[in-house]
Amino acid sequence: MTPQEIFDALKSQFGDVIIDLTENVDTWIRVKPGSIADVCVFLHDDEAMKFESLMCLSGVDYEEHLSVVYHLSSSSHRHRITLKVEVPRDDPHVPTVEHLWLVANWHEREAYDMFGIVFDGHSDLRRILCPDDWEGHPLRKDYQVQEFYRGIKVEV
Amino acid sequence: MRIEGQFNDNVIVTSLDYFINWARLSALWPMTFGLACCAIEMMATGASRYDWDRFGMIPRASPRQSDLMIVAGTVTLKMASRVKKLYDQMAEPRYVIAMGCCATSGGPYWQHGYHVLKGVDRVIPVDVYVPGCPPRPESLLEGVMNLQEKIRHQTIAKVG
Amino acid sequence: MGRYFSNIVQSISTIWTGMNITLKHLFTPSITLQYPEERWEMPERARNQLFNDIDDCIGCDQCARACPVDCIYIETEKVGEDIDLGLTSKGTKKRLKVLRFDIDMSLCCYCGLCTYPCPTECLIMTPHYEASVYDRTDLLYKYAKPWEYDDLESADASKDTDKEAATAG
Amino acid sequence: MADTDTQQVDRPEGAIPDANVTVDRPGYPDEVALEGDDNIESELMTLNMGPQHPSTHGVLRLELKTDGEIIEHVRPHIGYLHRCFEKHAESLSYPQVIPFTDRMDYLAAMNNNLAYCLAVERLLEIEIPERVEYVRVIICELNRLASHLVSFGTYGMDIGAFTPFLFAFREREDIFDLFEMTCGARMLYNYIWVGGVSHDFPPGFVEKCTAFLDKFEGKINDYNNLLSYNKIFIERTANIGVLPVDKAYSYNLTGPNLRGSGVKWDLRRDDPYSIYDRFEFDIPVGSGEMGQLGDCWDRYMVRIREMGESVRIIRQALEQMPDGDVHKAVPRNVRPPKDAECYTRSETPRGEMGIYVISDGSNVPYRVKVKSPCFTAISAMNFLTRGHYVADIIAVIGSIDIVLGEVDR
Repeated sequence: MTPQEIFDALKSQFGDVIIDLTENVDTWIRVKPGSIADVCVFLHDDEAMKFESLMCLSGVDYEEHLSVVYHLSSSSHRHRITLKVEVPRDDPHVPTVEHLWLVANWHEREAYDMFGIVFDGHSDLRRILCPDDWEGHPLRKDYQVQEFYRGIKVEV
Repeated sequence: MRIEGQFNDNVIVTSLDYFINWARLSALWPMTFGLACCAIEMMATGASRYDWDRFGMIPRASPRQSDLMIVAGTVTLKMASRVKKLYDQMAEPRYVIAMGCCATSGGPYWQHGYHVLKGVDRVIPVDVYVPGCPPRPESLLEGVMNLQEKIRHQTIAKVG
Repeated sequence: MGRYFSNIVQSISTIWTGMNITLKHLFTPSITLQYPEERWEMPERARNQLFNDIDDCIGCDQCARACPVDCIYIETEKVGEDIDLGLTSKGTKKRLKVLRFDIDMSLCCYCGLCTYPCPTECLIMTPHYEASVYDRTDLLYKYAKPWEYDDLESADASKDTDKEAATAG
Repeated sequence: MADTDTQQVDRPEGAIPDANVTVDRPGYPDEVALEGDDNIESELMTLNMGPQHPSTHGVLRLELKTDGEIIEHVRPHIGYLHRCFEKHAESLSYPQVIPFTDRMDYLAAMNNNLAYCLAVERLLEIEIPERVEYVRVIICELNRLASHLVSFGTYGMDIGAFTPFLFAFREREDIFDLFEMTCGARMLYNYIWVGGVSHDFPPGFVEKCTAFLDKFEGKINDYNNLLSYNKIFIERTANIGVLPVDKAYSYNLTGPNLRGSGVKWDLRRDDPYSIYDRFEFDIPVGSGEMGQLGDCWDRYMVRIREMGESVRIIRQALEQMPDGDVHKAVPRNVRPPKDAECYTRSETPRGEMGIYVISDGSNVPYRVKVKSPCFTAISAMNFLTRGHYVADIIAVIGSIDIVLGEVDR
């Protein structure tokens, strides 16, 4: 299926929740953050879609808002799609998709660690790359690195 | 043991020095302690072509049995306390080689690497710095020979 | 019980196969390089320690801009039109005094990106790889020779005074 | 024995959701099992493994909850080698990021260079000269050989055989000689550039490479005799860490790990990038030869067989390689269009590496995200090792062939 067909199918299934389809080298579909889990359930289970793997889940800091980007792929139908949700910077909440793809567990932890995006319903939302007592979320554009970590100077 | 200047370079101390230093430098047992890319080059140094057994170096898995710690790779802040702990577990006399730029000073990650320790000498003392990213096996061997040279000039009157 | 013995037989026979391969190596020449005595012949393109031929350097700062880790520090000073700093070996005119050209080899990532934009090809990666030191600060390589400009200035100054003396005379 | 599988033990908080799935422990005769474990109250022991451990392939820390010798739960802790690649990528211009991609998966630096360059080239929409494509394929497949050799050598060492390590590194040095004469560096190359490669092959490369391939092909058989079909090795790896296909998809395990479970999926054939569609090669898959399908031995064997296929690809590429200029398409200024983004994936020796690049129209990427195949593979550690003995963890870690530099980036 082409991204346009997937977009039409989603639009007819979910209506307003699906915002728009953008193409700029890659094609992505914007989805309202509250219903991303439902959309993913449909994409995962529907016979015509059957996205059995979540290739990548990434957080992006767009300065005015944060985004979570889902790259899905289906090896049985050989199609791919990108979903994007936008959440506010000060209180980012997205429902988790780890019950669909087990790999999402770690990807979501990484997005939490790097951007501070909270995935509601996640079973184990801890920092993954940085130590537990790290301050701040490093990949946010306004991140200021802390001066000392456990008595060790961080910067040169 | 500290012999505080009681026997300055007399014939017994110097020959004892020579013997002890020879023993120490001929069997430097490094700890198999790899962190990143340099660890692979360190493995290559221990493998067929470069074969550091020729220098009396036998990698040991435990810090208790080793004399030499080759910090091979990037030390992150999360890892720094572990490196310190491993160093503390080693028996005296112990030596440290900082292999590669990352261990020396944070290397390529010194500028934007918020999670990288800028030089392992911030947590443990380093004897020899080997530059390279990663250093060639020859460079590491040259570093080891430099360390041996350093050990050769030590004296028990100074080293406890 | 049968499985137990067959396991033993299989283990012995497979180890025998492996040992045969190892045994063959007894009769092949050793590939170990006796390093300090023998050295590997470095290829032409070998990328190890950086070296800057300061006599050819025009202080254009392109290498420092290309460096992904900012380990090259250059300080230059403009000179007046009348002062001649000489030519590089390729004939490019030097216009800047290079007061500082330091490379911190403890930060360098040996990527070679700095050597490509160099217009006079004075910054190169050499096949030289033995550079271990006891002190970290020894890895800061200083190439600039600012004292050479002192002579130049005094020479110019003396020339000027000569001129002045001539005009006055 | 079967009872302990289904027995509800106190899971640590945040145990991942499939923790209650039962796994059978194949391969162990029943007499090994504890007797009467219905009545014995068992207490879980926490055991820490790593970050400094000779067999964790780097700085991986595993927190094991064991019931005696049997693993109930594994919790991997990563991040001990988190070198902030994504932060660096946001601070440096596009070509300057390439040296840092080298340092992610340091065993297959060329493949990482290629993965990143493919993404940037797609954003720029530039056409790559024929010769460059061939050079890239040859160099990447050589690096795949080098990477699989390390995997083979260290796996042997983990299991207890030292000789394969020496053999593997001997051949690896030969590959490094080829790389060094091509680009001057031994391990981290910065060779593949956006739109081209840094140097063309030097004179004499083709002959030297062919000579190496001729020599190498015979060695694969040696490896098999030395390690793969060794009875002790088979006993340690067969039936251990069985990965069923549905879990492989759910954990998004890719590359040799997925193929070990019997799925014939290789991006080089199924979603061809570069010029891989021009070559003939097979995709080795696991077949459960020595035990269950998808066990450690299958995953290991896929790598060994892939080496043979890589040799085939290199031979074809060397034959077909046209002449040309390798710097023709290298752009002076890399400035992709504003707000363009793309996600490209390519087959590195460890699986599918995804690079997600967002551009903001400047010469610095706005965001680069790397989906590393090892990251997903290691998240399946708990599933793969649960129910096995502690010693089997080593076999599982070695068989999924992780590089911590890529897991943590």
